[in-house]
Amino acid sequence: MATTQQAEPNKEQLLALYERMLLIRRMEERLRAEAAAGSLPGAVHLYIGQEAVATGVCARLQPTDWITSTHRGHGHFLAKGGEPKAMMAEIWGKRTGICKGMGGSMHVADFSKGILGANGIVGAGFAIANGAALSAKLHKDPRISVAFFGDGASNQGVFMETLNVSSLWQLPLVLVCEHNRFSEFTPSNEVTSGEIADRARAFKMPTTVVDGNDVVAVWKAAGEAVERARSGGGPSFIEAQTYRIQGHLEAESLFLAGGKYRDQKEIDEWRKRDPIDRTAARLSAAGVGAKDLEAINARVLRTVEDAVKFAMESEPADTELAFDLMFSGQKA
Amino acid sequence: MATTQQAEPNKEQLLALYERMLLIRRMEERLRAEAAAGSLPGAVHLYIGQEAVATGVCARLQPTDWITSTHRGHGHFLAKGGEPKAMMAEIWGKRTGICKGMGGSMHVADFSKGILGANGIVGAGFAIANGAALSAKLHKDPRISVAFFGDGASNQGVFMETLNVSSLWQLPLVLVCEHNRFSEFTPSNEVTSGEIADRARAFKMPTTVVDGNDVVAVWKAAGEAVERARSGGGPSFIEAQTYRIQGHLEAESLFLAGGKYRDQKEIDEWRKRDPIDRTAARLSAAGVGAKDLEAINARVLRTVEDAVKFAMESEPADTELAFDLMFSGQKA
Amino acid sequence: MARKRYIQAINEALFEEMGRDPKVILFGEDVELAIMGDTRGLHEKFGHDRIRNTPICEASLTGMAVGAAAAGSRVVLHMMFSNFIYTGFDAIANQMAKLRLMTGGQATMPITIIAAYGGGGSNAAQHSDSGYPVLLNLGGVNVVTPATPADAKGLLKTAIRGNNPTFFMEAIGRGGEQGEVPDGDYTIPMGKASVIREGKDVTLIAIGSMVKPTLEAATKLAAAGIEAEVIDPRTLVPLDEAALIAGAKKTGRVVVVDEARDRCSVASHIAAVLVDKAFGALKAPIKRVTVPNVALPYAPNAELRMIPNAERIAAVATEVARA
Amino acid sequence: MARKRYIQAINEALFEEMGRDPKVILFGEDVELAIMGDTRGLHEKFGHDRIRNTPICEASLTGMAVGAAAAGSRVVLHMMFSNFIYTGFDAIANQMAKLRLMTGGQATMPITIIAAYGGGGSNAAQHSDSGYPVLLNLGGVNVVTPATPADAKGLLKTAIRGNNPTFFMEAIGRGGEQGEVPDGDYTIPMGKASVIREGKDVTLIAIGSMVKPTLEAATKLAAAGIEAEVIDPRTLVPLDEAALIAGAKKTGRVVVVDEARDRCSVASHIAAVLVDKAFGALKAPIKRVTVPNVALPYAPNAELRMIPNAERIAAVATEVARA
Ligand SMILES: Cc1ncc(C[n+]2csc(CCOP(=O)(O)OP(=O)(O)O)c2C)c(N)n1
Ligand SMILES: Cc1ncc(C[n+]2csc(CCOP(=O)(O)OP(=O)(O)O)c2C)c(N)n1
Ligand SMILES: [Mg+2]
Ligand SMILES: [Mg+2]
Repeated sequence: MATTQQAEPNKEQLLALYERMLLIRRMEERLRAEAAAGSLPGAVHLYIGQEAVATGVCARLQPTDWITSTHRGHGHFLAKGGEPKAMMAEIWGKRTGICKGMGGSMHVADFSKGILGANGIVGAGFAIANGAALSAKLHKDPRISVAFFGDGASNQGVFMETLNVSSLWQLPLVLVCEHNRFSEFTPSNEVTSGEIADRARAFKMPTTVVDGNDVVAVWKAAGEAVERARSGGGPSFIEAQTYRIQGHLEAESLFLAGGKYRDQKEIDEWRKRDPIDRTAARLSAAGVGAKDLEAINARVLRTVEDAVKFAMESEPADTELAFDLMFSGQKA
Repeated sequence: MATTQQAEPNKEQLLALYERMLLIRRMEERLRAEAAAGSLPGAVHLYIGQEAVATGVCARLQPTDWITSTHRGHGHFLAKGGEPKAMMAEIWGKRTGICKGMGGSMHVADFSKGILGANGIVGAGFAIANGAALSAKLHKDPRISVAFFGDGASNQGVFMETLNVSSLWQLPLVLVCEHNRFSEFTPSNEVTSGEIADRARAFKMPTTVVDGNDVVAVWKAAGEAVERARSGGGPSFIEAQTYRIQGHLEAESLFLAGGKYRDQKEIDEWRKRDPIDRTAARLSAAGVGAKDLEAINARVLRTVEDAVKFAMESEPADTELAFDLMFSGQKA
Repeated sequence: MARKRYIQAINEALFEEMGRDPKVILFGEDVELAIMGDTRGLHEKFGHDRIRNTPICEASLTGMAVGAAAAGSRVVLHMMFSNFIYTGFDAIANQMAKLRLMTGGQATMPITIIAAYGGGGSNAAQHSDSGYPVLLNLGGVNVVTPATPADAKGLLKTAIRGNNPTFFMEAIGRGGEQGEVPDGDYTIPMGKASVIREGKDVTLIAIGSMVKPTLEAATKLAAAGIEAEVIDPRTLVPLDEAALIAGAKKTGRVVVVDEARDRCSVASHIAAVLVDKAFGALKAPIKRVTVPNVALPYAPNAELRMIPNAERIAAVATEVARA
Repeated sequence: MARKRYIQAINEALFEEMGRDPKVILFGEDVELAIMGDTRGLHEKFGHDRIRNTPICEASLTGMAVGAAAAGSRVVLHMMFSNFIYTGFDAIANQMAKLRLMTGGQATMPITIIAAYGGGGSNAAQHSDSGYPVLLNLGGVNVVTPATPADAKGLLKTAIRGNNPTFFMEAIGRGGEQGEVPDGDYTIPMGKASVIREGKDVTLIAIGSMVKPTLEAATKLAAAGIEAEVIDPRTLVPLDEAALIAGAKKTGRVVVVDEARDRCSVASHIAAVLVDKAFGALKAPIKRVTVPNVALPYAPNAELRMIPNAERIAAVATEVARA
């Protein structure tokens, strides 16, 4: 794990960032295909195009640090070290899933790795991450907490409440807004007044706006914010500007029934700023050969293959488990 | 009613402002005495020392404009033209009360005068006022809407949601923060990070911070904001800096059981900035004689006397009415 | 009469009521391109001053509905999933349900809140609650649970024309299903249950999404020689107690079917009403077929195991009929 | 044993549990100077890292409780009035009550939420709800309603030591009342009802604040020759169904007394459980004595008319005993 003071990721670190982003991408490309084939039980919200955000931020965290995620949470789960097999099994609704098939895509979580979970309630992660940060501060626990959330979630009042409480008490919290331009089928500017970053500035919170498709830029901004939180400097806000390449959810067109909310041209423009391609270019410039990149890709594809195979071959979820899980040591 | 462009209130207007503030003061001094005597059924939260805010703002409104108020709502009710008799009868829990005794001090409302009500839920007025403003805008209705709220309420997320929605849609809304330094027994700075006004500025909302104990300053700031809202210029934010002279609620000491959260010295300091005394001084300077001021005081005291007499002599509330009131045209 | 889908019937009601009364406005998250389908086409037809997408801020949306209604609008607020009612619960429980009483009757709130409820789609626990029992306990809000396209259209019109806050609960599993819908303008009264099937052996009271599996169960029961009466309350507040009591007295044997979680469910309340007011006629225990006291799991097998289906309903009904 | 006030017993439990376990933290609005009395003195004793005043932001407080618990704290969150539970309802209903299931059991949430409920003080509709029925329907949270100082202390200790979200509902009208409290450390188990009075003619099941008027009613009934059994469930989730069923079978005549609004109340649910599981023993209708389906008015006469009292309880019990 890099010390957060470091200015630039070194080649090994950049390779690690690249491989993690590629893993997220390939996992989701597979999920996209499986969703299209109708082999997934529930809906999936894909992170394709936004991989640099989760990857750049989580690379600066300790395994014991906490993150809260969103309904679009596969990337955060994998970036924080979540198990590909356990994630796929969860999405397939199997008992070997990380949540035993009880949560699915919108709830992948691994508390043992500080992943407090994807969440189906937009804005829910703010207070959960803030509460974890409060607990750490009160108990002199060195861990810090990161909340990933969307531009749409920034319109939930709990966002302001979290800005107030965390800056008031100088909690070890990093707020990462993934501004991907949309909230479901609504362009962000149609529902968001002013600059989201200004909302954090109003609390005198250290604030950075970065290119969310540049993993190095994210890595740097996150490094400073994490260091600040870890050293008692209080919360920070990062807005990562990116773009949602996929629909809000797969099979979006069924919901749109011919309706349109963006142009293909815009999507194509953003494809040119693909965070993974840009990192590949950086690596080539740094002397990493095409063969090495191909090897990484092959390794990643094997991981995906194994994860899907594991998910498909696993036993279905336990239909009676819910009664034991609602409470700790108490039957529902 | 003054046209809002006017720079300074003329003498008649200043006299009217003075009399309205004095009415609020004398009404509440009486309520303070009655509460101490144990003759009121429920708790009362007094506005003593803050009269200039409601009075200065409401003087710039049309009778048909809407206001939403707080648990500390007597001043807003009276400033917007609410009936003293109907208010006292309500606080005494009588059927002649403005809410037929069903609401009490924390719920005084007169929809016929645009008073959408005092409210026992801190922060509730934001969305109600915002919704009224939305309705006006959508139906090309010239009315505007004003939300009065405290510094403590500014920490509720609905505040930010209201800033976002109202500035996004340029709604005819005026947000008036009555910063009286406390939230119950907690000094504002212990629970509020940064400047409340900056939260509004983050949405590029026109924002003014005024001396809330100077009725003319409030009158001027409100005039501009009301004019802006009326003319389609969208929402404004006003922070009126004032001070809560009384306890959070009467008989506060019973709750504090010896605890302290502020010094008597501080209270005495603020008493010197009493908005009513300052207006009296202004009037004297403008040539209004002591006799004239005494006459106003006498008139106001008669109004209070009549209102209390009316309240005391009125019939108790109807015990069966609630069944008819829960729904319109439907028994509960 | 024409066959229409449930969602389509709702969409028609919205078109007709917005066309009928310019005071009707509709807002919510993603209502313009209609993520839930029911508001499709309204934006093109009525424009931005009548229907618009809001930011994600449920706590404000419910409060704004109160303010807009107080200002003279007839509000239709779309909350998307019933779980998001919890997110906007404060203004529902503390304002909408109480403001009329607290103001001595001054506040009139013509507000219709649409929300989709129920499981079966592997949407997991935060998108599958049948969240209406909590609304019933609030006292001041009406709740309707149409089970068919015809009832959906008629009850939505009644809700929009009415002067009280009314939750229009959309059965998510029924959205695509077809049914006969009367032509032209019609409404369905509040507080009027419908007896969908006549029977002398056992009375099945089914709520909203549970009407369909209950009718399937009744068919199975008939094959086994048990004639089931099936009653759909249609509106939960106000509740047609008279019809339910009559139904209970007719057979003396009652099963209540509800997709809500069991504890403090509507099924519980109906059973309580009947043991109070139809006691003398009861010949057997009143049984509830509900979702157990768990949040719905994501995995299809684990989720479906929790939701009442024709088999479970028929089994319980047989037990009650034979008791 | 020593006589102590209800609020004092709660205060003692907080002192003892915070002293016992450094992981226990307490936060809420105005808990330092203790606007509700129950947290008085804790700040001086334990300091700002263990107990602190929060800004007014209920929607965050409930969510923060979840996060702090996930991070290893034992959280006590004070919500002041039960109506404010509605303000923080989203994280209660969508997170607290579901997170453990959704994460396959990974989330453990040692959270105790304190809230004062009930009327009688002319606090008006937004400060007088008995808001626990909505919590019962959520499935994943425990709810306790202590009626005496002794139960309050014992149940609060159990809640704080437990590993599940537990709502500790404080009967606002009981705060100043005295009762015998055992000396030293003791806890009261979840899911264990207490039979407060033995009787053969009618069984009165009373919840929280209603235990006192129910006991007064029992005395009146005795004078009229009716021996009432009085049972206090003490914890609503988990609910001691066995004790309630036994109580129902003992007399065959049941009245349930609850300060919550009637529709989908706990009284409704208990009646439903009994008509299902004690049907054979029932000799009369099960009656509910509850707050009608209205918000509580402010005026004392209008408010008290809505809240069950000894007279009303005795009258209904007599009717059931004689039926
Ligand atoms: C409380 C709540 N309201 C509404 C929704 C429905 N919903 C799911 S995702 C979404 C848009 C979120 O936008 P954003 O926060 O920008 O995240 P993105 O989808 O762009 O990653 C909405 C409205 C929800 N899940 N929860
Ligand atoms: C939702 C909600 N939370 C908490 C309370 C309890 N409460 C009543 S007044 C108050 C303080 C309000 O402070 P502020 O907004 O500054 O108004 P002020 O009393 O100073 O006029 C609190 C916490 C409440 N009534 N509603
Ligand atoms: Mg987005
Ligand atoms: Mg204040």
